[in-house]
Amino acid sequence: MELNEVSLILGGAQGSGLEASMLILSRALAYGGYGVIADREYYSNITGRHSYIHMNVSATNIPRSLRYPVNLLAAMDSESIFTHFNDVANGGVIIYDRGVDGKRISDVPSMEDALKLRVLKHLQDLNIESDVASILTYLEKERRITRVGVDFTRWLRMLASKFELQPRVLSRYVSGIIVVTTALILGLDLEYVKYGFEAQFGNRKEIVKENLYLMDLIKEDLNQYGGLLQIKKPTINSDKVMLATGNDFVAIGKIVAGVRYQSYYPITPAADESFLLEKFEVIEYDGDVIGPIIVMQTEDEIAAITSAMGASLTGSRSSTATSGPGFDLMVEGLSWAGMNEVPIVITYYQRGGPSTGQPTRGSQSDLFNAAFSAHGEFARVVLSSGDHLEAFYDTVNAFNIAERYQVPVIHLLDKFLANSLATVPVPDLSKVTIDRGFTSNGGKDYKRFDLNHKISPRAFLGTLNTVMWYSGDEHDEYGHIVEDPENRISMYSKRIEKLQIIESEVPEEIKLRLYGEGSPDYLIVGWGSVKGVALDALDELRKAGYRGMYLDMKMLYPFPKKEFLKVISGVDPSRVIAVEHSYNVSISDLISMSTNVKIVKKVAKFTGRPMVLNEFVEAIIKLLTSKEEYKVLRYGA
Amino acid sequence: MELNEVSLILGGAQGSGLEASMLILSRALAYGGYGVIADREYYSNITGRHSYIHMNVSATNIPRSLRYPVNLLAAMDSESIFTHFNDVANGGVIIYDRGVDGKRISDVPSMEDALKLRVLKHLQDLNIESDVASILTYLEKERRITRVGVDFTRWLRMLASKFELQPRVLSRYVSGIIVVTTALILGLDLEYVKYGFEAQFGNRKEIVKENLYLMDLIKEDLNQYGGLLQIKKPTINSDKVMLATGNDFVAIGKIVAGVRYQSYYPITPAADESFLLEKFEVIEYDGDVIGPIIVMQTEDEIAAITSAMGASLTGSRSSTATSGPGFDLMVEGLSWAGMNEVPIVITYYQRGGPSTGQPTRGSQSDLFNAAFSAHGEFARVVLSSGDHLEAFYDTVNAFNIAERYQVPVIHLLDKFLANSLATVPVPDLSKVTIDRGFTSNGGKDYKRFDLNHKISPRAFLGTLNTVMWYSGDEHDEYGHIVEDPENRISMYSKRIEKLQIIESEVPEEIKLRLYGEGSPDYLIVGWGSVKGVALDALDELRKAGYRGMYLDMKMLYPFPKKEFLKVISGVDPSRVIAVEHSYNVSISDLISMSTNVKIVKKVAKFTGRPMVLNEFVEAIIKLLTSKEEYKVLRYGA
Amino acid sequence: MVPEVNSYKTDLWVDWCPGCGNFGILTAVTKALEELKLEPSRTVIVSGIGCSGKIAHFVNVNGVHTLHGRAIPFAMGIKLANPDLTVIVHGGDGDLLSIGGAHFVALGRRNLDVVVVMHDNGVYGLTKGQASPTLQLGVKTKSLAKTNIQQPVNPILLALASGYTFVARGYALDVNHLKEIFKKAITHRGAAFVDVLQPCVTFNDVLTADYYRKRIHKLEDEGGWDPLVKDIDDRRSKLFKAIEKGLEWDSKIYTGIFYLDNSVMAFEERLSERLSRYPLRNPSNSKIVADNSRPIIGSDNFEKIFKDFVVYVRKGG
Amino acid sequence: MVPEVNSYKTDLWVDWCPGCGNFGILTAVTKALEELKLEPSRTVIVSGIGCSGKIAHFVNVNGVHTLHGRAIPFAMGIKLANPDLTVIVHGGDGDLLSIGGAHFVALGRRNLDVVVVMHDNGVYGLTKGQASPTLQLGVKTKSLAKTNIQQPVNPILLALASGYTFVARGYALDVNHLKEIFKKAITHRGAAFVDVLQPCVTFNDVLTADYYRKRIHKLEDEGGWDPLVKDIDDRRSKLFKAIEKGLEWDSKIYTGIFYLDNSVMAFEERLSERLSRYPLRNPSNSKIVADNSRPIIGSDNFEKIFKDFVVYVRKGG
Ligand SMILES: Cc1ncc(C[n+]2csc(CCOP(=O)(O)OP(=O)(O)O)c2C)c(N)n1
Ligand SMILES: Cc1ncc(C[n+]2csc(CCOP(=O)(O)OP(=O)(O)O)c2C)c(N)n1
Ligand code: SF4
Ligand code: SF4
Ligand SMILES: [Mg+2]
Ligand SMILES: [Mg+2]
Repeated sequence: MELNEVSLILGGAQGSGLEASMLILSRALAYGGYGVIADREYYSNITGRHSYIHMNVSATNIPRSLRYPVNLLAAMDSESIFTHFNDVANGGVIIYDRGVDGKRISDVPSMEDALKLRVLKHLQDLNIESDVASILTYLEKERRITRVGVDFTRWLRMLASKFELQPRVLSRYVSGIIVVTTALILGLDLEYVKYGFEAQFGNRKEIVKENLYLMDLIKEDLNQYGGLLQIKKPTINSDKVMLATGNDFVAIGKIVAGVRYQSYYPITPAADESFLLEKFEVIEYDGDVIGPIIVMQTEDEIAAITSAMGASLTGSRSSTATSGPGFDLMVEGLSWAGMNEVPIVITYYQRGGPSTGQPTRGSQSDLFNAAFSAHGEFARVVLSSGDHLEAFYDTVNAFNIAERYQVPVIHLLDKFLANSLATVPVPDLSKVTIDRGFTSNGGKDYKRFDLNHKISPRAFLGTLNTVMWYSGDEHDEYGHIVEDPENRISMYSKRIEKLQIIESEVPEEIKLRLYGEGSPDYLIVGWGSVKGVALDALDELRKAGYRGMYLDMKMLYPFPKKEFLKVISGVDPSRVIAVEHSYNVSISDLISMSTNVKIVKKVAKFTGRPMVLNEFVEAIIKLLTSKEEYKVLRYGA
Repeated sequence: MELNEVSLILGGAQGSGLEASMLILSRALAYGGYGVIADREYYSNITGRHSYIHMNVSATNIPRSLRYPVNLLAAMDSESIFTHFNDVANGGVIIYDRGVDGKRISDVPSMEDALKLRVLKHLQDLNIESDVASILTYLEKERRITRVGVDFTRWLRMLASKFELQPRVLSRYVSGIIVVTTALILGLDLEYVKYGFEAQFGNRKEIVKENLYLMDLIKEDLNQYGGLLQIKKPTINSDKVMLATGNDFVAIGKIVAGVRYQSYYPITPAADESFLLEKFEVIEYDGDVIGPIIVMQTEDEIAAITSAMGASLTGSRSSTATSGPGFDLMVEGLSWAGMNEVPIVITYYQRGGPSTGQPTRGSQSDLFNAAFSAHGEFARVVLSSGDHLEAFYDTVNAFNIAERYQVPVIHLLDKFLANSLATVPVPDLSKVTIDRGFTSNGGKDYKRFDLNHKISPRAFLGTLNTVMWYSGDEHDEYGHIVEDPENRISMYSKRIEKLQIIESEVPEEIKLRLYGEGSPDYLIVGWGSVKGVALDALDELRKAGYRGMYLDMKMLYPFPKKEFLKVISGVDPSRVIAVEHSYNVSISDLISMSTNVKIVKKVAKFTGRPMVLNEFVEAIIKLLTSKEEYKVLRYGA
Repeated sequence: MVPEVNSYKTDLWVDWCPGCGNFGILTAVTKALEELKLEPSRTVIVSGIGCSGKIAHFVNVNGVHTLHGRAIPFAMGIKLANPDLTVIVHGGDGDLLSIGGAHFVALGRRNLDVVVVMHDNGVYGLTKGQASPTLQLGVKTKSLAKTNIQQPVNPILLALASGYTFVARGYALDVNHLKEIFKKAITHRGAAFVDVLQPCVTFNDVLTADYYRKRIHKLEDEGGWDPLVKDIDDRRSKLFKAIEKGLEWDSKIYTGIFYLDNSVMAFEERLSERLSRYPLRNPSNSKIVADNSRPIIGSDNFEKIFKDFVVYVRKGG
Repeated sequence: MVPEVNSYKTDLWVDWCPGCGNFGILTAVTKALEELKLEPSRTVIVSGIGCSGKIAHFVNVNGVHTLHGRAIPFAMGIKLANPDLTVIVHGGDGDLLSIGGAHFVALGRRNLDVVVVMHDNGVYGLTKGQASPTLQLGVKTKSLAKTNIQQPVNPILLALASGYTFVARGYALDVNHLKEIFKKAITHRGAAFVDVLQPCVTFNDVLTADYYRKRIHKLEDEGGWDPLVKDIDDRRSKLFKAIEKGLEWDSKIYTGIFYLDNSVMAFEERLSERLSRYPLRNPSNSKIVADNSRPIIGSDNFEKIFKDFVVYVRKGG
């Protein structure tokens, strides 16, 4: 039986090359015409803790969500087996290093006690010993899982002798072995894998050669397993795709939007965005140059936001990127941006809080922080993106809104999207425009905060024959401090009332999007990266006889009341379900506050792991068919 | 006609001794048995800008709000006249320095252009010249306002020659002159004033003597004006009162609560609290010592909150005090407190935002910042206080709640309360208790985050035979980092679910208080320092035939839904009015969000000046009798 | 009010206390700008929050009055984005050395071409006189309830340790001397720091004009004083001399230029090695929009630029 | 897991990269604690966020793993509130000198009796190798996309400029020497700073063990090295010597104690002059509750204590 779709996990220790495996395999699959989504789970650790890639590969469409159980587990070490064996589907495959057969759980110091104890208990219940071989034997017998034991060491030794490699560099080739073995089992054309290696290593030709040598070895040795989980020939009709993470798409969006100053203080999962921007500081292209983009690693997040505001005042599109702890430090700066009507984009990648929390895990628990932190009242905009491609367009939207309304825009993303790799259609550049808002050439009596306009014409610092003032204190039209009560009312109202203009002017598709069938018998409401799983759930639920829709709230602040109420009007309130990676499912609070619509049914997940399709669908069905109102999802190691 | 109540303004340049005038006069009045409330309005400036005291003195009760117009204006300079002449009631009195008779508005550089232009326009409309004499003549003629022109210079010269004083110190005596003159006009027994001087200057006997000399001079010269605005003999029955500001009451509350570490970074209007605490670092009393209280001026607000958390871990009651910009910087620390269940009190004095805003003016625009800033989800408590006495009790409550539930507590006050001076009953200490919560003596296998309890027993750093760990990362029961998803669910839920315990356990009187008559035909909802004006408005409105109640929301987060809904249930929703010193009247949003009750009628003020009775009453009547939903108040210079 | 464009002073009322040292700083800075003939529209004063911070409003060039402690990073963003601008930071001693300490050090490390002027009055003026980081240990000014128990930090030494390549001290009441220092600081290419001793007449009754009058000596008046680093080998010895003079306090307080090193590349120069056409082409003047409000990266060049992310699916299959 | 109370190491798995210099620091610190026989319950390790910050979990004394850059102020609160505790801060070079720069300077100014150990690896380890404030200008480690264009700050000089009274440098791979430095730092009364050169094997391929092996010299091995300030007059000369040695880098890198001054009062001592019974009576042990959960200030003494705020209304009237 050929499979339309394959779910798989690649597991191993942090630092052992899993990310490379993910990239090479995904490139190979993309080249072959498959759709891929890959989530990367890792500890806040550089070397040694357990890390894994959870992938979904499809021959028929671009996958939007992850699934359990998986068809294949490729384990670089015993910990991967102990951690994930239970997640392999009956009839699935486990690739592993035969050398770890004798390893027991107690031999693995890097595993956390909580997990160890849980797995030991489970094994005890099943009456199995806690070593790799026993587990695999059990799986083979009871659950028809094929174990593909391979001999890493032998291959590496052969590679070493062939290319005269030092022993200490050999571990780098494990990622390739994992890819090739997996590709074999999926019955992929190994040309795709070759492409994967070439694309990954570029002009480091030697490495490609070495990996191809390994490929031949493996092909020979594992011939019998070829196509064990044969995936269908792809039927997705597209001649090119982009393969990138959420971080990448935001960075690319910023470049297209014309960002010229990006500040950052390193923090997971935001730093990779700046790392990519650094590579594109100056784009030499057809004899011309695009840029420069100054990418500044500042001394802290306070300097990140304040320097970006400084850059913005000179007329350069400016942004910064951070996650929760860093955003907290930017809050005072945000308030200055509000007071001085500074266009600036803050890309905010949520991770698990509070405090340092789970720094490498995902969450959506910062909505209220983004929307309401900072003292005083002022206009800001909070945008969210449901997937990689949206992240690209929304990045451009964020700059346009920031400049058009002269407000700080917070683009709220999360670790799931930031770190997951996906095949995505190439953005349609003909849909992208740049709106720099109401600018001015200044002049002798220039007033930066001219009250004759709802949004004052903006001249930049450095404009000829023009001087202007900015102040965090309440100010007059020139920007000079004034405490007069009547001036206060005018300035204060002007600044806040931009929210109404924004609410009325921003196009509906930036505010929210509705998916699924008309006159639904249930409605899921969410935002950000739950979109993928929600859309896939609609499909699954349709098969089970439920007609549903998904409402993706994209502009979270100011909240698009009118449009929301229009959507919600036809739906039975008891059949509306809010979903979020948090405990509180705060989107429902935001909705109550903004529209007085109370959503009582909620799906929450706050383990730091993404919602996967099966648990999501189950939860929705439960909520639709019972009195239960709140489901907490907990799947995923 | 003797007056039950007198409103007055003392005006002058910042730095010219107005605060001393306020204190001496208030002490005199308190000693005489009168009730006093005095608001202090000043620029963000050290010397020279216009500053004034707005006071309400009552013979019959302790006044709770300010009123316009005032009966008396005591002007130290011409700017005070230009700024306030329009606020003096018909039949009122203006005390002023005859030396400024010829001053024109254009001669006053410290006045802001906006105000100058407005006053000039007004004078033009009235067809008066823009000099002091013309204005006073007009007021005398058209509005029966008596001008009491005095000769500061002559008195000061006499004082100087009598006591052989340097010319440069003479300006210090102007505050006394203002007090005595005012007292004369109110027909006060000058013994009270003598008491005022003595209480103010304590053992600086020479200064008292000099001021008493001046008093005699003035009495002689101004005999004719004695009792011009005769205030009634007081009928308030109390043999002692406290006379202090909101800052003072919080500091005193902290001392009683047992604060042992207070950190601060100077900021208006919070710093005065720490300044007072510094004076009480060690209280020597009856041979014993209370304290020490360590009052640390830290390098910034980040160090303020983090060092206070450090101190708290050792078991000492710890707090910090700040206002908006400083709170913004504390937000990351707050999140650590949430994660590590650290009892800590943050006294948060709101001022005008956003950014530096109006640093010396009042506001209530930071409710959402207090309730929702910081990334991630965790339990916190936000308390507010309606008046000076509440501020005292609530300070103690804040520490008790912080320790009982092991949460950060934000005590939300504002500049109005912080800087206003009032006569207040002496707190009833028999009502005060100390609750240190669930503590532990630790021991060999101590688990700081023991999951066997909803609130884990707390041992302090330094406890014998006990070691413990804290971490901002998600942790196990010992406090060690753990990323396990199941542990995550337990720990995360435990922390957040404390909110439910708090909501159910905290006594109703800490959550909210209801004032006024049962089955009202309208209900005002507010929090914090609007209480005074709201209560006085109930009385005024009763006279006009409206039966109303005021609901003072004291615990703002977690929001006491049940109790609120009980109160609101009997009231016609269209007759509920939310009031707040902000644009958004955010309490109504908080209510929508928490209870889905939508309050559509709102009274807002955001000039930085406090709501005064007359405009407040007018606005309520307007909202009750028309379709209007939103009233912006704007009274006060 | 409309500022007089011909003057380097705005016509706002200056609301410092009469006699405040800040008036001297204001005069010195406006004179320096005037003598250097700096174009007001190409000059920016970036200030923090404090009495000192208000200066941005009193000078008739662009003024950015920022947040307490954050003038330096604001200035950095402005300067990097538009390197044509002359950027001068004004901050208080609390602003720059207490809450802003990390930025103060970071700017030195970058040697960005910005001047930092510190209004050094030993107190937190605008919040009514608390001790600032430069107030000596054991001092009790009239505004303090208790004696100061924190040691002072020596701004000259801290600036040198941080890497500033121009380090000077001036005195607010010696306007001409201060003006000359400002001029040199502004024309210096790299991070310049000027510690300005500024009597606060309202709160600091210890560091008064009288106090300073008795102690201030000009470095120039010391025979043979030369703060200029001649070459890399000279650096160490000039640094030590600067530290030595900078640490003097009790009996002699030196003003003048302590250290001047032109041999360290300014940050903009380092950037220009990396960004070929910088600073000529820079964030504030480089193009981002093509015709019809389109980004300059369009359908035609997008795939080429981001080729590493594009996968062309294999033909047939 | 339950820590073994008999050991100064917890039995947690140490998740640093194999070969990381942090292992040496961990061993040195546990040995120092052991040799000083410090009571685990009276000892606190306060750490920041970074690879370095995890150390708080690996030592079997109280551990407070705080926020990035904020270990110093946390430690200050702990120490001031309970001065009986031995408080040791561990932080990364990014943690202490970049985001935490202002606190680093402030602690020096206070000379509070806390030890600060800086894990100096030239990179931001836990965020995958960005340049830290101690990385030299022009260096490109393998983890950087571009050459580092920020100057390094010299931690020894910065510590001296800030006022630390014990300033030393150790090397993570010379565990015994480092341990001895730690012991002296811990027993020193006042703010102590130890800059520990710590190879990061994963991200820093420039500052490697090999790099250090060739350059490190012990100050003790220099004839007649004596960092101790004998009296106030000796301070200046010792400071200069410390600076001189501290600045050496390219060919020789010194380890050992650069500066040691016992003549400056520790902050706790200054406080005790102000708070009569401190540190014996302190925030963590002073009474706040009387019987029946009443505050110790009650109806009987409230008015006396706050008499300045009470007005007794005149009799009759
Ligand atoms: C984040 C923050 N904290 C505190 C304040 C309050 N504040 C205003 S001015 C000032 C200090 C002023 O001292 P300094 O920087 O020395 O300037 P000076 O007034 O002496 O010129 C402070 C702490 C603020 N504005 N922002
Ligand atoms: C406010 C904040 N910003 C950023 C981070 C992300 N972060 C974690 S560790 C780290 C730096 C680590 O470098 P260093 O302090 O040198 O410690 P090392 O890992 O090298 O020991 C950063 C920036 C954070 N945790 N908090
Ligand atoms: S308080 Fe001091 S620094 Fe501020 S204006 Fe007055 S004299 Fe100047
Ligand atoms: S990344 Fe570097 S500092 Fe961090 S554990 Fe690994 S080797 Fe050590
Ligand atoms: Mg100052
Ligand atoms: Mg480091």
